[in-house]
Amino acid sequence: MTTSTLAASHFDLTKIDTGSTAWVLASAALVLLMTPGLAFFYGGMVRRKNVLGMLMQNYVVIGIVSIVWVVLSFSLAFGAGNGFIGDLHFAGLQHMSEVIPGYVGSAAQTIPPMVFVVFQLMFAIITPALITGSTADRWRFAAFVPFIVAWSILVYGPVAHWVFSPEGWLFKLGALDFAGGTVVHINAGTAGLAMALVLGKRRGWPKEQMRPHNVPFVLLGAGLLWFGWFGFNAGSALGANNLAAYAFVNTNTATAAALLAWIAVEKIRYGKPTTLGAASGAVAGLVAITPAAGFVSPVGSILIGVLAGAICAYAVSLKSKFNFDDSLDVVGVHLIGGIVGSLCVGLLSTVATNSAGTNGLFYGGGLTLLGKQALAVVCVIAYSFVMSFIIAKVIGLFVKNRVSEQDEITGLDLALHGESAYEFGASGGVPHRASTASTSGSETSEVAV
Amino acid sequence: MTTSTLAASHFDLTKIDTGSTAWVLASAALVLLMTPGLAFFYGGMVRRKNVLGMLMQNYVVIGIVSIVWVVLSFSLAFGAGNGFIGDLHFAGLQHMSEVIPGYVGSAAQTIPPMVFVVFQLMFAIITPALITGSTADRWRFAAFVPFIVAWSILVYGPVAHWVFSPEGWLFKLGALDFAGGTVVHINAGTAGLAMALVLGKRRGWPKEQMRPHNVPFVLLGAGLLWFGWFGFNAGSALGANNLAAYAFVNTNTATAAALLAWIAVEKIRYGKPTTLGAASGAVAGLVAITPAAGFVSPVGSILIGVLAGAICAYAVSLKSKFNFDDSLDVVGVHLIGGIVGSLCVGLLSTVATNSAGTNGLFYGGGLTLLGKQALAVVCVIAYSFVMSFIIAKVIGLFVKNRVSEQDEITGLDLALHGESAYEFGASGGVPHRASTASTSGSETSEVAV
Amino acid sequence: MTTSTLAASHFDLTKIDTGSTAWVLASAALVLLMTPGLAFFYGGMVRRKNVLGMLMQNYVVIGIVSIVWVVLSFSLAFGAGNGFIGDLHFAGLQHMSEVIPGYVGSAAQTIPPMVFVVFQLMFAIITPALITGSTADRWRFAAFVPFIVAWSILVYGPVAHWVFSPEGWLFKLGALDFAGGTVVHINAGTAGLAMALVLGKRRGWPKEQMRPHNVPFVLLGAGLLWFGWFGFNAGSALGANNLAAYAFVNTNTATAAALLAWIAVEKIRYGKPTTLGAASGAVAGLVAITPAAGFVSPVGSILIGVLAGAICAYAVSLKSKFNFDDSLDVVGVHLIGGIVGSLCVGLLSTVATNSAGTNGLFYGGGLTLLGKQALAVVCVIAYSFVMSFIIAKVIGLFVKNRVSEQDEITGLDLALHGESAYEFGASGGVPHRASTASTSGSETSEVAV
Amino acid sequence: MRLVTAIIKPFKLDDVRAALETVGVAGLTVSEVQGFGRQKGHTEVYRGAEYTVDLVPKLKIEVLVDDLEVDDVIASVVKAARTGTIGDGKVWAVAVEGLTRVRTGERDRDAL
Amino acid sequence: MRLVTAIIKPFKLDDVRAALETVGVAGLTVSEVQGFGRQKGHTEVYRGAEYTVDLVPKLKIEVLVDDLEVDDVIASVVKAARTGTIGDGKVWAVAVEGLTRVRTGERDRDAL
Amino acid sequence: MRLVTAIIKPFKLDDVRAALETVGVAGLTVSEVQGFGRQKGHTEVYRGAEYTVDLVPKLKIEVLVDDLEVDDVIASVVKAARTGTIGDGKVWAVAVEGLTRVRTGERDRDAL
Ligand SMILES: Nc1ncnc2c1ncn2[C@@H]1O[C@H](COP(=O)(O)OP(=O)(O)O)[C@@H](O)[C@H]1O
Ligand SMILES: Nc1ncnc2c1ncn2[C@@H]1O[C@H](COP(=O)(O)OP(=O)(O)O)[C@@H](O)[C@H]1O
Ligand SMILES: Nc1ncnc2c1ncn2[C@@H]1O[C@H](COP(=O)(O)OP(=O)(O)O)[C@@H](O)[C@H]1O
Repeated sequence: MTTSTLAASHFDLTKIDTGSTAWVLASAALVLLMTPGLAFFYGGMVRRKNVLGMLMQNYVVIGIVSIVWVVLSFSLAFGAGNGFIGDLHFAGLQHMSEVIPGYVGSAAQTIPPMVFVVFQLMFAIITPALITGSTADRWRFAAFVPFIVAWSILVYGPVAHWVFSPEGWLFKLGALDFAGGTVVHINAGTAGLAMALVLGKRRGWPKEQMRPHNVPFVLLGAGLLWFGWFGFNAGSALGANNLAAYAFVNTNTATAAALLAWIAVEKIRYGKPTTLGAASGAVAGLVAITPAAGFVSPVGSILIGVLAGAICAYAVSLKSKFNFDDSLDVVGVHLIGGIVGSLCVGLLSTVATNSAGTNGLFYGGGLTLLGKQALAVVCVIAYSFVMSFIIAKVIGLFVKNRVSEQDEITGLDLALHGESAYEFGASGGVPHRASTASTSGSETSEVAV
Repeated sequence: MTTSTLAASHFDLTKIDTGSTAWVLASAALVLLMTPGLAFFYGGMVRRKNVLGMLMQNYVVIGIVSIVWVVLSFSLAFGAGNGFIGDLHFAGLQHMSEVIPGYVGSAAQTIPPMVFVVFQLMFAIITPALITGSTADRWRFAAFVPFIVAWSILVYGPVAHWVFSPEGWLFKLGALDFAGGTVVHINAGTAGLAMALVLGKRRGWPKEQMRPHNVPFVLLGAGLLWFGWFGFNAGSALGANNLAAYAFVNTNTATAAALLAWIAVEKIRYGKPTTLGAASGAVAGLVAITPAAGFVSPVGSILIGVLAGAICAYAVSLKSKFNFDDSLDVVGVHLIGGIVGSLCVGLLSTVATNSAGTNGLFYGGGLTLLGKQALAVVCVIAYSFVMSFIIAKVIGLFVKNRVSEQDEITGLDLALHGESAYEFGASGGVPHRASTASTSGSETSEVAV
Repeated sequence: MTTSTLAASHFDLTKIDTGSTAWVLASAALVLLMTPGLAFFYGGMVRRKNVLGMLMQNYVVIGIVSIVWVVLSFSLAFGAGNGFIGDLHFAGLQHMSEVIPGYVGSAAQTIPPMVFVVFQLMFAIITPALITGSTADRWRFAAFVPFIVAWSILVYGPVAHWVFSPEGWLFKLGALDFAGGTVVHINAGTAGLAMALVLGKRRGWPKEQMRPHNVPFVLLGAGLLWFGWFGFNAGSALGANNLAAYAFVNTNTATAAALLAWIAVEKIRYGKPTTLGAASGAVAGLVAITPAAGFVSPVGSILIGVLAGAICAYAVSLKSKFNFDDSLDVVGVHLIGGIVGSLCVGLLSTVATNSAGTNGLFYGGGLTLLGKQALAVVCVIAYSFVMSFIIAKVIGLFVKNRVSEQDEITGLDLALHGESAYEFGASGGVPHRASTASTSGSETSEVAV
Repeated sequence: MRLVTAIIKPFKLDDVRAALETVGVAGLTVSEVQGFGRQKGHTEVYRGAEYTVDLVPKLKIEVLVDDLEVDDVIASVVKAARTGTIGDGKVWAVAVEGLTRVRTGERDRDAL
Repeated sequence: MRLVTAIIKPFKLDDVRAALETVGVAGLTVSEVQGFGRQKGHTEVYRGAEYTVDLVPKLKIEVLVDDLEVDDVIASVVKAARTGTIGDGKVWAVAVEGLTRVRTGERDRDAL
Repeated sequence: MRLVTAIIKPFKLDDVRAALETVGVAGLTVSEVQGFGRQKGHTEVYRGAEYTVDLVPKLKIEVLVDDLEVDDVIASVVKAARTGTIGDGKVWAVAVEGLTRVRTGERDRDAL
């Protein structure tokens, strides 16, 4: 039957599996939490004067993408269309009583289409949010907002269609991406690279080392990311089943292995394992296992984790070598980690874990799958880089992409948002006179007499 | 059949839907997390010297209401009784093997009654917790505790019965409140207004502007609230089904729209969008969609979000105009946002989303539903205001409702709880001599020699 | 049929209950979050210079145990083996298509074995993490890592086997532990005591009082723990059913009661209820209800909560009396709380809540159950104490268990991990010259000119 | 030139600033300090452990003034900072040489 | 001996330190202060409530020097701290007696 | 009157306070400062980026004393603050005029 007839076929709600629906709903909530988690992971790493700017960008991404997705980009990603982009059949979430194109036969969904919509939305949110790490402390908010809108439509939508939609050309080709190694991490990592180049280096980098202002926030974010990622990966099984269980176990195992690998590298290179390194290693592991979670064995996931943790621990030094200011290492962790994971699928994928998958090189599948994985990686990198670059340049024609030097010195919090993050001082802070303040001390007391 | 026979009928546990049970259990956990989330949303907004006072009130509310609910107020809310208040049949959670009155026929629950008890408990917890925002920095703990006990029994219980229980008069009338626009937000917002009036203004307000001491905490709280709210709204479908999916999508969409609307208003009024505004807008959207989540379409939810975000962004200025110190804008966000949402149900409700619902004005349902919604709003406001006021005044006969001026200057943390929130100083803090400290430096070292 | 044949029997995946699978998967995620929650609960209590050291230990525990569990200790805990320890049948997660030994007949699992593996993993993670509270500020990281590896294998694995595995001798004896009162809390509390003795007191303790550096973090951690604990206890029903609902309600009720009891004791003893006390009481309640959640009635859970809150509020003073530095009260809260809960099962257990349980003393069950509970408590304490002590001493032969005096003065963050947690100062901090910094001010600006 | 230094209660800052403006003082420098003296500190309790904080938060205000103005300035600060309760603080002056405005290099009076 | 005190813009710290090294100053003490003067502060807005911060973050640098070096030190600090914009700050000196190095008890010049 | 100022290692505060009490000093003012001198700072590493902190946390203690007591006070502070390791700090005195107690207006000795 043809795509169109597929698209037209009615989804029988009486056939849904409530257990699977419960799990994917819970997973969608978990993945939503990842973006605030990311905001703190990043926000703790920037200097104190820029923390609100970082939080703002991430929360606003949730706002923007949530609207764009229901209005347009869900349909571009999962509408039938052609192999490269979906159609507008589902724009504004019309026709949600129909089967989502391609999910037929053994791939038929057992959850209401609306659950799939909102679960996939959360992926569309976190992907552009990841970019904000490479551009920290200098992206003008007025340029950031249109970029996110355009990028969600022109980059995320199509790439998600290629890889995730059964109608997409990479999906049909047989490239495997369980939860978004290419669509989410390589895509965002590449866009992060492009934006780091477009915006240029932070003032003072690398001469001035910019120390994280709140490392506990980084760990808090990492903890929320780890937690949410179970929804991201195990939820991608789209059901409460054994595959979800494997994805869950693999996700946790790879993350643990990567955490240990990263701090081991630090111990060797610098003599001390760091808390920031532990958090970074965990995220690197989560990134790398994302495309593989539902295809490899637990032992395979350990291997992926060790590779990702160790390689990324070195990769974060690339920016100094090549002198581009990927401020919070989106390239080093998400692009590199995503590549490691996507290629490892070509090596470690086994039908023993997922009968719908393919065996990789180490399981007698030969080089075919590895080749497809490599092709997917290359295509997503190329498309994402070029498009991100173009979008930023076009926006640059209308508004400056980068904040003024003065605003950068002042910090984004005050310069762009008119706020300061903390009121902390040895004695609880020097009391400030309010614009309308009287001069009566009794009305401006801040500290006990 | 009569209420009594209903109340008597045995609930057949073998008929429960495990998927729905899983989803509502998960939702209950999500809603529990909202109160700590709220504690940080509020706690970050107060001055440093009052943050623990705020956290304390919120955590203690969880403690108090959790006990009151199982002992008494669940039965008042969902026991058969009459249209105005339930009976004591379920007091102490007796008879939990029976069907909860009114949930019969097409409304029959597919989850164990105990799951319903604990899910509804979480609503009973967060409602009084919301009040603490309007009363920040001045409510005496010794007066706060009895207020919460009394309010849970005398205000929350009855109002929940009217609106949520199939035995309640507003429910029977046909007023629609999917997850608590009236019961939770209007109810708490009104009580917040009453308490702000009873307690009076914070010392120095409005002359002295009191700046949030920790804006990242506000964002953390907003993130946890957003996350937990999926349980609040989508869990209110009481099942893992298509309705839950719509409630989930609508919740997220309205929240996103409100976030963007609020910062857009800020951009227009003050030239800069703020992080606090983004967090506030998100909460305003969550509030407004609460009564509507399971009745409107995704497009309708965008409209509700935009209205809530924009209206509340203006509403927070009312307190200056009318000169009442609703410290953290419980009125501006929860009362106003709750009214916006509840009335919008009368306009945008559609049976296409919820066959058990009614069409609103824009869907050919005429003014009937809108009228019922308005009636529900008015009745809840009136009852909540009068009762909250009376409860506070009666408590005032025994203990002072407000802290002493000295304690207010000192701050609640130190004055009421004998603690200070942070030990931060440029050099890690001046080391303090402990009560029992020797004078040997080696025993009081705080910083590397 | 014999254990071996059991172990050999194939698990029929087509018979799984998706709702139960969804709930246990969600629960596993919730329990994972508890360890980051614990990290903040503890991290906020230590001095500023040691917060990263604390976070690091907790996150690294997640890393280590996640690997050890899949490779070895799951099999030791749940493999058939004998009554004292499991075999290596499941090492490396082989044979996961088989039924886990002992879960047959009415105890047959309705979730995929892999779900059980990962759910139980989360318990194996948080247990050693709990130890870090008693050893705060002085445990050498190089000694901590091997200790956790060895302890997971030699202590957690066997004890979990005794109590949780249907093949374990205490399980077969009929001792009841719903979610880990003995396996998790008494076990960790005892190990904490042993380690506090091995490491000795913090420099300056008790003369120098060490004040929590960030009380809001303590509350944040407590909130995340409370949230995650629903997965811990209600998830232990291994299904989305009425038993899970009771465990959920009991968990929340006991926690609330303990929170109120603890601050009531503070009010009486010191005149002021504290925020730290509220958080501590909540955790004490969570600990005590853990073994009982699925065996007692809601009214029974109130009793357990009150006892745990009040007793632990006094128990935290024991360390001063007996002069051992259980820095963050792992003994006072987890060991004592665990004992309270485990013994209360012997009093309050009722088949009305759990038909698979036994009636306790107050329900006509006589002293039998209480005796078994007491035996389980004693055996776990004895084994855990001796083994923990031996492991630490053996490690001590190769590396020092305790940091140097100089490192302790400097603080773990800087001394062990080369980091500092916060960059806070009245004016956003004195800008520091970076190792490679030029002397051009324009490149080292930290604050607006 | 003289440098007048005052240790005051933090919430008195605005009063002192206002008073200084009335006697024509254009600028000042504030720092957060902690004081020890007659004024008692406070006690905190964490899980039963008493914790005495005997240092009290204060603000230190430094004002560069012309020699002739010293007495007026001290007097006005004393007046503005006074609450009459223990812990109000101290004020004193120190002789200053070579005062220079960084921006212009102006010296002494002109540097104010 | 003299104590040279400078109020400067925080981001100028490294320049000033570098300049002081060139004139042979071995050590200094820095503290975070907030200044009030010609330089404007800034305004923040929270939920529509305006909040004016008119104190500006500054750093206070204290340098103990030999009497003979005072002028050089002041001059080099002024030079290094200057941006030419309002708020660059002040520098001044005060006479010091009995300077002692805690570690050795050395006095005056030897204490530097 | 004299103002004795001491830069010390933070953990020495209690020793110094105790020593001052023994020589009859009733009060003092403490501020957190950061010092640069012979004592080395430390290095931190974040994702491989080295970060050198060469400022060392110190406390600054200011004590107003009667002229006659200056030497005793300096001596006792030096004694109490000494660890014998680099970075112990400095102590010095400055002449003070017009010391006034805000609460009472008492001057000089009476203001202590
Ligand atoms: N001898 C002193 N040297 C320096 N500062 C002092 C001295 N005595 C008091 N102070 C400062 O003045 C503040 C107020 O002094 P205190 O004795 O408490 O009250 P009062 O000024 O009313 O006598 C103290 O907190 C401290 O900062
Ligand atoms: N009279 C004064 N006494 C003490 N400090 C002063 C005085 N005037 C200015 N300052 C300090 O110098 C800083 C810069 O002064 P300001 O008047 O803003 O600019 P400029 O030094 O360029 O004239 C102020 O922020 C304050 O810290
Ligand atoms: N010339 C100076 N001017 C002002 N403060 C100084 C000077 N030299 C040293 N200090 C202060 O004294 C502290 C200790 O000095 P340092 O040279 O490190 O050790 P020591 O005092 O043992 O020689 C420094 O951290 C700094 O705060």
